[in-house]
Order: sequence, then C-alpha cells, then structure tokens
Amino acid sequence: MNTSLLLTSLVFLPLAGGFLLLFMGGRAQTAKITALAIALLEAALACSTWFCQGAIPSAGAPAGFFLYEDFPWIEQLGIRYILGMDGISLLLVILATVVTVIAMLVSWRSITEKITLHYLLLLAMESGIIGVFLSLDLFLFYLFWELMLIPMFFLIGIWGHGRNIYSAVKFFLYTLVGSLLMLLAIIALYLIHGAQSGMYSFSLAALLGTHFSPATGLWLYAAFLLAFAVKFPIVPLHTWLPDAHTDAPTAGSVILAGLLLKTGAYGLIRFGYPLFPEAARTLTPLLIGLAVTGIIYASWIAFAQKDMKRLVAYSSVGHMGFVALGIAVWTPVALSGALLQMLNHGLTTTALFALVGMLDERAHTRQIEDYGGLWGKIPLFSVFFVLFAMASAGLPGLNNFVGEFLVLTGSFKAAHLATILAFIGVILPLVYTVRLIQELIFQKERRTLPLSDLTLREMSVLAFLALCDIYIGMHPAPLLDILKQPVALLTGGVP
Amino acid sequence: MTATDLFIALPIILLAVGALVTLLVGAITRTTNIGIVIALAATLGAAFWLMQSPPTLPAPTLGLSAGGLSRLFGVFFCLLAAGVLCLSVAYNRERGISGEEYPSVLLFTTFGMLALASATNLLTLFLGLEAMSFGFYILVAIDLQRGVSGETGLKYLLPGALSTAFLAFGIALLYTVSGTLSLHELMQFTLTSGTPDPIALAGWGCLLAGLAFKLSLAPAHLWTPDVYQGAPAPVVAFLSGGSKAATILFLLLLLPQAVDVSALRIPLCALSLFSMMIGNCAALRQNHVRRLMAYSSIAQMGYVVLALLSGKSGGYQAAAFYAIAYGTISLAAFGAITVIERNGGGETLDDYRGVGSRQPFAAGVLALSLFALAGIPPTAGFTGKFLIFSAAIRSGEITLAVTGILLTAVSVYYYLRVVVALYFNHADNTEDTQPRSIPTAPEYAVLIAAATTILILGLWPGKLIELLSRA
Amino acid sequence: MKLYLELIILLPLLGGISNALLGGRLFSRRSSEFVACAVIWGSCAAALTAAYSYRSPEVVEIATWLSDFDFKAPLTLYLDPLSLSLCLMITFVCGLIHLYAVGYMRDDHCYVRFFALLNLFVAAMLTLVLAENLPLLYLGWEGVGFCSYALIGFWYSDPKNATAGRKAFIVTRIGDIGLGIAIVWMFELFGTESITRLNQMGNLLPVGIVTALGLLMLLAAMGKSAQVPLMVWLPDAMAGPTPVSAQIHAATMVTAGVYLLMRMFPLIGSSTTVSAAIAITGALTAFYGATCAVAQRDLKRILAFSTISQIGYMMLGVGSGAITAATFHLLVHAFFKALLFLGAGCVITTLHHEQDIFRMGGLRHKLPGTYWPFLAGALCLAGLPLTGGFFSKDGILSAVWRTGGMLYGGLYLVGLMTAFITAVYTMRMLLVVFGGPSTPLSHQAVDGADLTENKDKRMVSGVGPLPRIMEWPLIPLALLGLGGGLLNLPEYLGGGLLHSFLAPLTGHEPTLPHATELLLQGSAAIVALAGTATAWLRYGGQRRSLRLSEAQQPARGLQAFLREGWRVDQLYDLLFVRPYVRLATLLWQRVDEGCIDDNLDRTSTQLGRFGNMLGGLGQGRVSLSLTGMAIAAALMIAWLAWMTA
Amino acid sequence: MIVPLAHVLVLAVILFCLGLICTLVWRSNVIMMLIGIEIMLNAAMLVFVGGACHWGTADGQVFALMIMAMTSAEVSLALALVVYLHRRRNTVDTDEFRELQDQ
Repeated sequence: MNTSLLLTSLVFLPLAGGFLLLFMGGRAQTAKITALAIALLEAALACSTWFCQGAIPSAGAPAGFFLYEDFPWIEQLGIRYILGMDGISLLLVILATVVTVIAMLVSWRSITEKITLHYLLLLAMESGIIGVFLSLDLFLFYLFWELMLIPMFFLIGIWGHGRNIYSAVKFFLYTLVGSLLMLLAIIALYLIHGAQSGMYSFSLAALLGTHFSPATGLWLYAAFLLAFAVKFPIVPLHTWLPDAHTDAPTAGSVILAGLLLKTGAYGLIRFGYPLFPEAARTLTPLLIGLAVTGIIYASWIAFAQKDMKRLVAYSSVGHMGFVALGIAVWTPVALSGALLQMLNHGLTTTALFALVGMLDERAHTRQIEDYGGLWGKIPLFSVFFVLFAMASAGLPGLNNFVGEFLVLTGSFKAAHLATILAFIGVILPLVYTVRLIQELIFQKERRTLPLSDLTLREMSVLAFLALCDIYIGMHPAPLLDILKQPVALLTGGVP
Repeated sequence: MTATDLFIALPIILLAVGALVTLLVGAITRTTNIGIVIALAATLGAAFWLMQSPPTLPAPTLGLSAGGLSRLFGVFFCLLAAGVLCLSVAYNRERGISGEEYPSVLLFTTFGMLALASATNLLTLFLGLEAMSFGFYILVAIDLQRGVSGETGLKYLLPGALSTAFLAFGIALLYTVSGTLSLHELMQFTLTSGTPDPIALAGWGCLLAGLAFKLSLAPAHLWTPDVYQGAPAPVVAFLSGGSKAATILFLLLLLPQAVDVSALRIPLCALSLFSMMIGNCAALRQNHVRRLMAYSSIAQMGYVVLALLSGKSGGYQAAAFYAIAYGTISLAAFGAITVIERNGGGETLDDYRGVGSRQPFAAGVLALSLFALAGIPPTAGFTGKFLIFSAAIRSGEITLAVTGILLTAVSVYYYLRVVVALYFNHADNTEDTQPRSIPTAPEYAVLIAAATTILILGLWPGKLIELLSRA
Repeated sequence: MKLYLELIILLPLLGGISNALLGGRLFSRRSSEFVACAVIWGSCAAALTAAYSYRSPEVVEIATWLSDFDFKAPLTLYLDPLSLSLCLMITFVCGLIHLYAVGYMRDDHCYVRFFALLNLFVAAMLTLVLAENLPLLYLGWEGVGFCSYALIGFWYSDPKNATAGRKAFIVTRIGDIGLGIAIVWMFELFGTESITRLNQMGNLLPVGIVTALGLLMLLAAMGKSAQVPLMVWLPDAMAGPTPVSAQIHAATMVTAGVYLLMRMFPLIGSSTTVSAAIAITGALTAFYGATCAVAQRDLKRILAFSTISQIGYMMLGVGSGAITAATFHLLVHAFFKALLFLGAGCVITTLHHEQDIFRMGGLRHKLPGTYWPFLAGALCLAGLPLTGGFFSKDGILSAVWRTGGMLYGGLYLVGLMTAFITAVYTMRMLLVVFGGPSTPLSHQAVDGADLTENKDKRMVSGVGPLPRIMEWPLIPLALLGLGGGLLNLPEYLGGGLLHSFLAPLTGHEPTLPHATELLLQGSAAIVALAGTATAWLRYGGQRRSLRLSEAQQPARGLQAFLREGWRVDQLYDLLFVRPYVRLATLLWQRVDEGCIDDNLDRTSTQLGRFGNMLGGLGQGRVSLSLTGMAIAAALMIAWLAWMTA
Repeated sequence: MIVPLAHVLVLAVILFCLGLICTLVWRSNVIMMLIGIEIMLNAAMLVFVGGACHWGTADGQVFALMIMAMTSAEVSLALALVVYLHRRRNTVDTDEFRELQDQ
C-alpha cells in the first residue's frame, strides 16, 4: 500500500468533505447522508492505518513513527508540514473518527435547523482534532489546536440551549488564554533552539534536544502546561467544562468529552513532557496534587448535581484526573494506563452523553428529579445506561477499570500518598453513579414523560460502544501492545 | 526629469492624472459610474505598473525611489483603493453619495499614499502623508446627507491638523539637528548610538505624537471611534486599512535607517501598552459595531508598535506584514459591514442579530476577518501576530509580549460578541421585515479576494515574508 | 483440566449473557429458566470432574488480560484444595438455589433480568474463587458486588430496595479501597500479582509492611463479609428476593472476604498483629451479629444478623490460623444458611410476603415440607451436638483455644458466649415461626411497620400452595448441613477429610490432645443446649403467646438498641453520609461556582466596566481628543528630555 | 546668521506652545482653534527657516513653502467645514458636536 499521503488525507478528508457540503445548502437530507458517508470513510481510513504498523517509515522519521510525512511549508520561518503517526496517535485518531461518526448519529434527528452547517462543523472539527493528533511540528500543531476551537464554539452557540452563548464564549476564552501563552512559549522555544543550533525549526524532533536554564524551562513548561491543563481540564481550571457540556447540543458534548479533552492530555504527553523533562519533573508534585484533588473534588461535586449533563461533565473532570495522574508520574505503566484511560473515557463518556441526550431529546428536560423508574418504561435504554454508568464507575471487566487500575499501579511507586487518595477517589464515582442510576432508572416514575425506547440507530450506536467497552475491559492487550513502543520511547521504559 | 524619474513616478502621475480626469469627466457628463470606472482603471494601472516594473535605483532628481518596500506597499495601496472603489459603488448609490468628487478624492488619497511609499526624503514623505490626510478629511465627511458627517469631518480634521503641526515641528527640529532631509542621513544623525541630541529627541517626540494620531495610538486615539462611526463604511475600510498602513510605512522608512533606536524604546513601549490596553478593554462592552472595530484597530496598532519597538530582530518585517495583513482584514471587515449596512441595516450589535442567516456571505466574511483580528489561525492576523511576538521575544520584550498576548485573549471576547450576534442570537421577527440584501458582483469580488488573501497570508505567508525581508 | 476450569466459569457466564440478550425475545420463560439452571449444574458437573481429576494444585492460563510492561495480570485460574472445595460448594448450592428460584419467581415477569444476574453472579463468584492473581480476583470481587447491588434492588420501584442495594455497593466498595491499595502495593513490592508467588514471598518483607498489607486486606474483607464496622449493609440487603439473600448474602459472596484472607494467609499470616486483628474483628462481629439477631422480628433480618455473626466465627478461625476450621465452617454454613434462607423464603411466600415472625405461627403443621429441613438448619445454626454446625463451630473454637494467650482466651469466651446467644435466637425464631397454634395473618398495627415493606407489589396475592420445586432443594441442603460434620471429623473420630485435603495448603495444623478436644466440645455442647433451653423457657409452649402479646408494644431500651443494630446506621448517617451530602453541595455552590467561577465572572465584569470607563474618556469632544494628543506629546518629550538630562 | 539658532528655536517653541494652548483652550470657537494650529505650523516654519539658515541649505525653506501651501489648503477645507457646521447647528462651538460618542 502506498502510504505516502495517507496522513494528509486523514487530516483533510473531513475538511474537504465539509466544503462539499457547502454546495448542498438547501438539501439537508443529502448533506446529512453525505456527511455521514464521509465520516465513515474517514473512520475506515483511520482503521486502515492499523495495518500500516509494520510499514517502513520514510527517512527521517523519529523512532516509533510508522507513518511520517515531512514537507517544507513556510521555509522562511523554518516551519514544516510534518505529520507522523505512532501507536498513541493511531489509537486517538481512530477514537476521533469513531466518536465523530457517533456524534453525527446521535444528533441525527435532534438537529432541525441549519442541518448542513451542523454537519459541516462536525467534519471541520474532526479535521482539526486529527490534525492535533498527528502534527509533529509545533506551528502546525498550534494551528490545528486553535482550529478545532472554532467549530465547537459554533456548535455550542448555535445549537446549544440554556446559557449557551455564555458557555460558548467562556469555553473559547478559557481555552484561548491558555493556548496563547503556549504560543509565546512555542515562539520562545523556537528562538532558543535556533540560537543554540543555528537552525530555526518548529519540528518536534529538532526541538527535543534543546537545553534551557532551569528557570526558562520552567516558565516555558508552565505555559504549555497551562494550555493543556485548561483543555484537560485540571482543577481549578475546569469551570468552563460543566457549562460548556451542559449547554452544548448532544453532538457537541460528545465531541467535547470524547475528543477535545483528550487533546490536552495528548499535548502534554507528546510535547509538554518530552520537551521539558527537567521542568516537568520539577512540577510533577504540583501536577500530581492537582490531579488527585481533581479526582476527589470533581467526583464529590458531581454528587450534588441536579442536571444530568452537569453530573456527567463533572464526572469527566474526575476521570480525566486519573489521566493527569498517570501522565504526571510518567512511568511506563501509568502512562500507558493514562493513554488507555483517555480512550476509555472517550468511549464511556461519549456513551453517557449520548444517553443523556437521548433522554433530553424525548422529554426535553435534563433534571434528574423529573425522571424515575425508567427501567419499567424503557428497559433497553436502562440496560445501556447502567452498563455505561458502571463502566464509568470503574467496574472491573469494563474498560475504565483497566485504565484506572494501570494508572494507579504505575503511580503507586512514584507517589504513595497520592495513589492512596486516588483510590479513595475511585469510590466517589460509584457514589454518584449509583445515585444517578437509582433516581433515573429505579424508583417510580415521577412525572409522566413522553419516553420511547431506543430506535435502531440509537441502539446500534450504543451497542457498538458497549462492545468496545467490554472488549477493552476484557482484552486490552492489543491496545496496550500498540502503546508499548511509543510509551517506552517516551518514558525510557523497557517494552 | 530623466526617463528613470518618469519610470518611477509613472504610477503616481497616473493616479494624479486619473484624479484630474475623473473630475473633468464628471464635469462633462453626468453618467453615474464613469468616474469610478476611470478611477478603477487608474488604480489598477498603477498597481500593474508597479508589479511588472523591475526594481530600479532611486530617482536622481525627484525624491522618489522604487525599492522593494515601496513597490510592495504601492501595489497594496492601489489594490486597496480599487477594492474600496468597488465596494463604494452600491453603497454610495444607496446612500446618495453621487458625483465625481468621491472617486477623484479617493484617487488623490491614493496618490498621497503612493508618494509616501516611494519617498526618499522627509519632504516627500511629509507631503505624501499630508496629501493622503487631505483626501481623508474630505472623504470622511463626504456623505453630507448624513447629519453626523460634519461632526465626523471636524473630529478628523482638527486633530489631524494638530498632528500635522506636531509632525511639521518635529521634522523641523530634526532638520535643524541634522541639516538634511534625506531619510538615511537624517536618521544617522538624529538617532545615533549613545545619547542623542536633545533637540533631535524633542523632534522625535513631536513626530511620534503626530504619528500617534494617524495610527490612533492611545492617548491620541480618541477620534477613532467617532470617525469610524460617522464616516461612510467604504471610507472607513480605506482609512483603517490604507492610512494606517501608510503611517506604518512612514515609520518603516525612517526607523530601520537609524543607528540605535533604543532612545525611543520607552515612549514606544508606553504607546504600545496603552493602545493595547485601552483599545481592547474599551471594546469589551461596545455595542456599536463600528466603534468596536475602531477600538480594535487602536489595539491592533498597539501590536504594530510592539513590532516596531523590536525592529532589529525582525520587527520591521513583522510590522510591514501586519500593516498589509491588517489592511486586508480591514477591507474584508468593513467590506462586509458595508454590505450589511446597505439598505439601512443597523449598526449596533442588536441590529446584527440573525445577519448570519440573512446575509450568510457577508456575515461569513465578517466572521472570518474577526477571527483574523483575534489572531486565530490560519489567518493573516495569526501570522502577523506570530511574527510580531516572535520579534518581541527575540528582542527581549517579554513583559510586553505577555501583556500583549493576554490582552489578545481579552480581545477575543468582543470579537466573539459580534460573531455571537451574527450567528447565535436569532432576530425577533426581523427575518421577514428586512429585505435580503444580496451583495453586488463588485462587492462579491472584493470580499472574496480579501478573504482569500487573509487565508493565503495565514497558510502560505512565505512569499510575502520573503519579499519583506528582501526589501 | 483447563477445559473443566474454563467451563466452570464460562457456563454461568454464557448462561447469563444468553439470557440477557435473548431472554424474553427468543427464549420462552421455560427455556430461560432451563438455561439458567442448566448452566449452573453444568458448571457443577465440571467442578466435580475437576475434583475427580484433581491431583495437585494447578495453574491454568487461559488468556492475557492486563499486560503492560512488567505488569502482568493474565486470566489465570488456580485450582487448589481451597478453591476446589469452594467451587464445589458454590456450584452445588447455587444450583439448588437456582432451582428454588424458578419456583420463587414464577409470578414475576422480570425473570429474565433475575436469572441473567444470578448466573452472572455465579460466574463472577467462581472467578473470584479461582483467580490466580489479585487483579483477576478483584474482577470477580467487584463483579459479585455489582450483581449483588443489582439484585438487592431487583424490585427497583420501591426506593427502599434501591437504596439498600446502593448502600451495599458503596459500603463494600469502601472496603475495596483496601484491597486495591494492597494490590498495587504488592505489585510495587514484589513485581508480581500472582497469588501463588506472592504467598511464597511473605517472609521476604519486614513485618511492618506485611502487617499493613494484612490490615488493608482485612479492610476489604470487612466490607465484603460484613464485618464490624462495615457490616451495616447486610441487614438492609435483605430487601432483595429471598433466593438472592440465600445465594449471595448467606452462602457465597459474603464469605468472599474470609476467602480472601484464607487465600492470602501464607503472606499475611506471618504477622501476629494481623492475625489478632482478624480474630478480634471476627469475635466482635460474631458477638454483635448474635446480639442483634436476638432482638429482630423480621425473619430475614434475623438470618442476616446471624450470617454476620457466623462469618465472624470464620474470621475468628482465620485469625487463629485455623484455615481448615474456617473453611469447614464456611462450607457447612453455606449449606445450612442457604437452607434457612430458602426455608424462610418458603414461609414468607406462603404468608404473602409477611416477614414479621410475631405474625406467624403454627407453620409446623401447615408447611411440614419446610418445617423439617428448616429445623435441621436451625439445629446446625444453634450448634447442637452432632450437627455439621456443631463440629465446624467447635473446630474454630478449639483453634482459638489452641492459640492460647490472654487475647485468644478472651476471644474464646466471647465465642462461647456468642454460641449461647446463637442458640437462643435460633430457637426463638424456630419456636415463634413454627410453634404455637396456627393463626391467621393478623394485621394489627404493630411496632415496626417497616417490616412489611418488602412486599412485591406486582406479585399476585393469594398464592396457592407452595410449588414443589421450592421445597425439595431444602432436603439435600438439610442433609448436608446435618451430616456436614462428616466432612471433617475431629481427630479422635478418625481425623477429618477436609483436614487432610487442605493439608498441602495449610501445612500441618497442630491438633489438640483428644481429651482437651472432647472437653471443649462438651462445653460447646452444653452452651448450645443451655441456649436452647433458655429459648424454650421463654418461647416454648404457652409462653409463646405471652411473648406475642408483648411484641405488640413498641420496643424499648436494650431491645430497641439491639433491634436497630446498635444504632450504627444512625451513627454513620450522622458521621459520614450527611456531611458528605452537605459538603458536596457546599463544594459545588460555594467553592466551584461561588468562588472559582464567580471570581472569574466578576473579573471579567470589572474589566468590562473598566473598558467602558476608558471608552467614555473622549466624551465625544474634539477638544479632549486634541488634549489627548497634546498629553501624548508632552509625556514623550518630557520622558526624552529627562532621559538625556 | 545674525540670530543664533538657539534663539530661533526658543522663539519657535514659545510660538508652538502658544498655538497649542490656544487650540486646547479656545474650544468654543473652531476658528480660534484653527488659528492656534496655524500658529503652531508657523512655529515649525520658523524652525525650518532657521535651520536652513544654520546649515546653509535650501531644503528647509522649501519645506516651509510647502507647509504654507499645505496650510492654506487645509484652512480652506476647514473653513468650508465650519461654514457647513454653522449652517446646520448655528454654532461653532466644537463641544456642541457630540452626537458621536460612547453610549
């Protein structure tokens, strides 16, 4: 297979497809189907890269990257167009394509106005996110990093509900503040490296060996960390997330939780730690502390929520705390656990948001107190709900457990106390999860709501996610194997 | 006057002649658009001439040259003028601005800009700047049917005249110190290494104060929102894009020649900081779109000053790039505003509600230019900011750079407010009452061209950067 | 062997999954029930075959599971005497209970969910028992927890049931923190999660760490096995259908904690502190459970507290290092407690879900098929001589005695006292429920109206005679309970089967001289008989009706204290639950929104106001505009002048 | 040169300041403000002429001439505007024109 432009087509296929949609302004149905077809094609393309793992990368590819594209772009500034795929990117790209398809499917009926635009934005978003996961040039990375904000902003703003404008703007500003400082840091890094080596470049591979004075390294890393921590989100920079999630349309929530949050973690793994190893080590205790605080704090707050989406949003913050912990300690097991946890969180939370969205779509309320006794009314829905809720609470045998457990195993050596606290944090999700299940699924119906059980479309989406959850929960070995090499390269572990 | 002189001066002459011809033709026939057509021909002709002509030595007798920078900016000014002319056709028709004086004055203004761009001595430079300002004094007040036009004119003219006085006095002082008006020598004498002559510094102070007005730098910025609000939209596009770029060019022709500009660092810092802060903060709650854009332009000029401040480490290229980028974005933004405001559409954010669905094209271009102003990639605005901050960091202006970038983040808020108004807020029942105004073909052309340029400068800025670093 | 082990777990799992997916749609009710029971019996058969072909402990790796760098936790099963005997017990008892459940659930239309979960539970439980490494054990551990949660709240429409399930899940999960930490810690210490290898490495570590590990596992066991102080969930868990109580909350799951400690005993047993802690916990719990059971009037709650108490005995046995005795008691207890629960289920079903023992009576004649097996179970529970319960309990007590010392001496006395109370409450239950004249159900207003809440509203009232299928599983259980002693006869009667079977695992456990053994058994027998006599004196014959009329009065003083389980629930509510809920709201509204978010919003508002002020500077006056420029010039010139000066 | 350059400069600065003050203070009459600006420009011209004398080049004088020409154009424009404004609002007080301002 000729893989020379595979990555480029991965990145730009959705965008090109989006442009195609532009010419279908009026014919919403056609646009919808076209968009779905493009997303499916993209997913197929992403999955096909699975089989490229054995491919011999082009010359100049850093170790671990089996697909690699490097072209000059803005030569005057030493900016190159570098895309590369290693195990980490591979999994995340596949996740991105899958979640996009799911986002399209779950909003199939609920979006009634500006349908074409909605799907166009979803596709554009996909391009941006995949770009983030693949770029190995910091300038290119930053470009995609910012690019993915805009579609999300519109998604929340146009199709959201409640205080959607407030939330959209808050989301945009919050993330932008972080990333603008990162831009400065990127520039500084570029200049420092250029001054040292005489070769000005934004390529990650070139920048890796840059030396800093401790203070400089610390400041630069802090800027990177800030950008990623906002996306993560790490407490106390998380307050945009509950708002954004609550007010976003279902597809928006799905993508936000499933993908956007992952970019922060990914950035930290791909750029933050490798570029500034010493600074990262200095700030590790801080990151660990914040991660554990986040796990407990967010899970605790989630218990008090009255709005289902808000609850899931806070739970997201808590779960991403595990990812943060895994990254912070930077041991092979913890890091691969964190990566797997990203994937798991992507699948599980996506499902939960989809489920909440389905309820909202039917009954037009997200207040927990309006529901009750769903098991009697919509058993199929309830089965899936319990399954994903349990996955999210970390029931062994389902996917989240694997990630969390590996993170905790890996981090125990590095941070005893934090891990013990995190273990306490493991129980808190259960507390709010069983509360949610009880109030929603169990008990008696509290209000007569027009509820109907899952349609075939919804069921196939959920069944797919459920299979993924169980598969990863029971047989994570293939995924862990893929992660092994890149993680070993990053952490210096022995695969 | 030698052939070389003529060669260099031809575009300028073309514009001047064009202006006169337009006036004459206007006097002869009353055909509506003939003036605009002639003006368009003149600008495009000049642009074409500048583009195809090879670089030459400075003109021996005239104070003119056709170096890389001047040709680049010359082309830019001409194209900008052409764009504004295209935008004006429909706008003027609907606002009742008729007559030949509009295209004629516009050409004259362009003439001033072009003269400024190719100046080699301060006299030409000054005259070019003044010629341009003259044009704008007239242009901003040309819509006499509008009640506020007179006030707009007054608010531009009086500070403008004052700034001219400052400029003239500053130049006079510099001349007194150096004894020459030639740019290069003057700069060598007035901004030497070590402690420069106090009189020269006083001259620079006056000069900068005068230019601060033209660039609408705080605290000489107060006219900006009022004039942006009162003037016809295409004129604002020209004012915002052209006059600012010309003023930046004025500084770009001077400062790089200096031996050491560190004496001016603190004043420039202050101007930059105040402008960024006041511009960005004052726009936050602004409900009038044009005023908002005015404050935004104040802030943007603050960034340019930041670039000029760190000139030697790439700041001059950054400033030049940003001037062009900002000009293009202004053209796109005010072009879109022109289209939106035609047919008596409102000017406040409330009036902009639902425009995204009523006028998707104009709203799209406006949104794009707003994102560009906010510095979101992949737009010209991002590349410009990137270059500016690179230069700032390279020259060690870390504090200012961090402040600037944080203020950029603040600025995003008000740009988003416009986007929010365009797309998120649904107008209440205005869907049916307001007519759908469809952009005319020239407007389409200009907006598409500007938007494309914004994106191209965002994605492939290499060519322009190369041109600038060679100039 | 690999096949057998796989089948043991896979059959229930497949049964559960196929029931969940196909039940109700593809399967008829009969086939659902058939599948559910068949897979368990199939599993039982596989376990028997495995037992038959068992030669020595075996490790079977089925597949990889978690495997990352040096961390390995494959799906590996471990068959040794301990796990084998538990497997046999579990599959057999669960098989009987499944059959019973067919009858019990015959009018419930949610049978698919019920059987699927019941099957899944068995699969998880067997995974727990057979797991060779700790993460896999944890998988089963949590799996049974989930099934228990879902089954306690099976009749979900009543919030009380759902709350009970939730409570069970959360409280046991609190204990699991200990297990989780122990697992990752042991990985850090030894670099392996394999139970067999860990057990060989106990002596490599300083005692302090072993103690810590042991205490962590004890915490886990406390949660799962409802030991003090995490015992609060088990009485409430009786909200579930009776077969669930029998299977999960009596015979199998609740003994998982004991199993864990036994499994890891080679590692943690080297710390005397841990042993003592286990023993104290066990004794305390045994005493607590027994005292509470005395005052209960809900049939199932009596049994629940009795379960707590009996598991306390097992813990006491583990704490005394008597793995054999503990296993023995575990097995026998599983038989007779399942029997008692099933019997109670029969009673309750017959009485239209009446659970208050003081409204029962005369059932001896009405339900002879239930009465006799129930009597057998009660005798076992009371520890009357020659029953299985007698021997197994005595084994533990003599092990405690054998350990000697102040502490264990005291614990022995506590154990003996508990044995007495056990006999009392068992006989009380028996006499009140089955004795006396047959009274029609009366519906007087009595204290403890909450006892009737477990009625399933969807059950058709007026159930006919008890289905046969509910009564006959009692018989094998009764036989096993009574004859359970044969499994592990005392030394003087020729030595125990179980003892020699478990010997490779436990090493050679010291035995007492026959005379002492006999003496101890004699005292245990006397205590049990004394308890029975006491109960007879209070509840036997005519005095029964006296007690019945006394029961009309609300409970007071000690009785109320005991009935409410020493009021631990209220205490926990005050100490943990309410602060947690309050703090959650507080954190959300005051900290998250009130502090972090609000400050940001306020900052932006201030910035906007500041901007407005800046924007208002010009006031629209030209003159100010000119002034601004003049100020700019003046400032700049002033600065430049100052700089040159 | 008879007058030393310093004297010329001092005079010019004084003139410039006077003009500036006039412009800033006399806000009730546009004409007076324009006159103030003219005075400032005259100060500039004075410096040019003085400088030209000092250096013995003609550049400064040319510049001064140009300023004169420019000034006249500017004033004519300004006066036209004043007339227009006066016709509309019947006043030449600049601060009366405050329609355009932040709300």
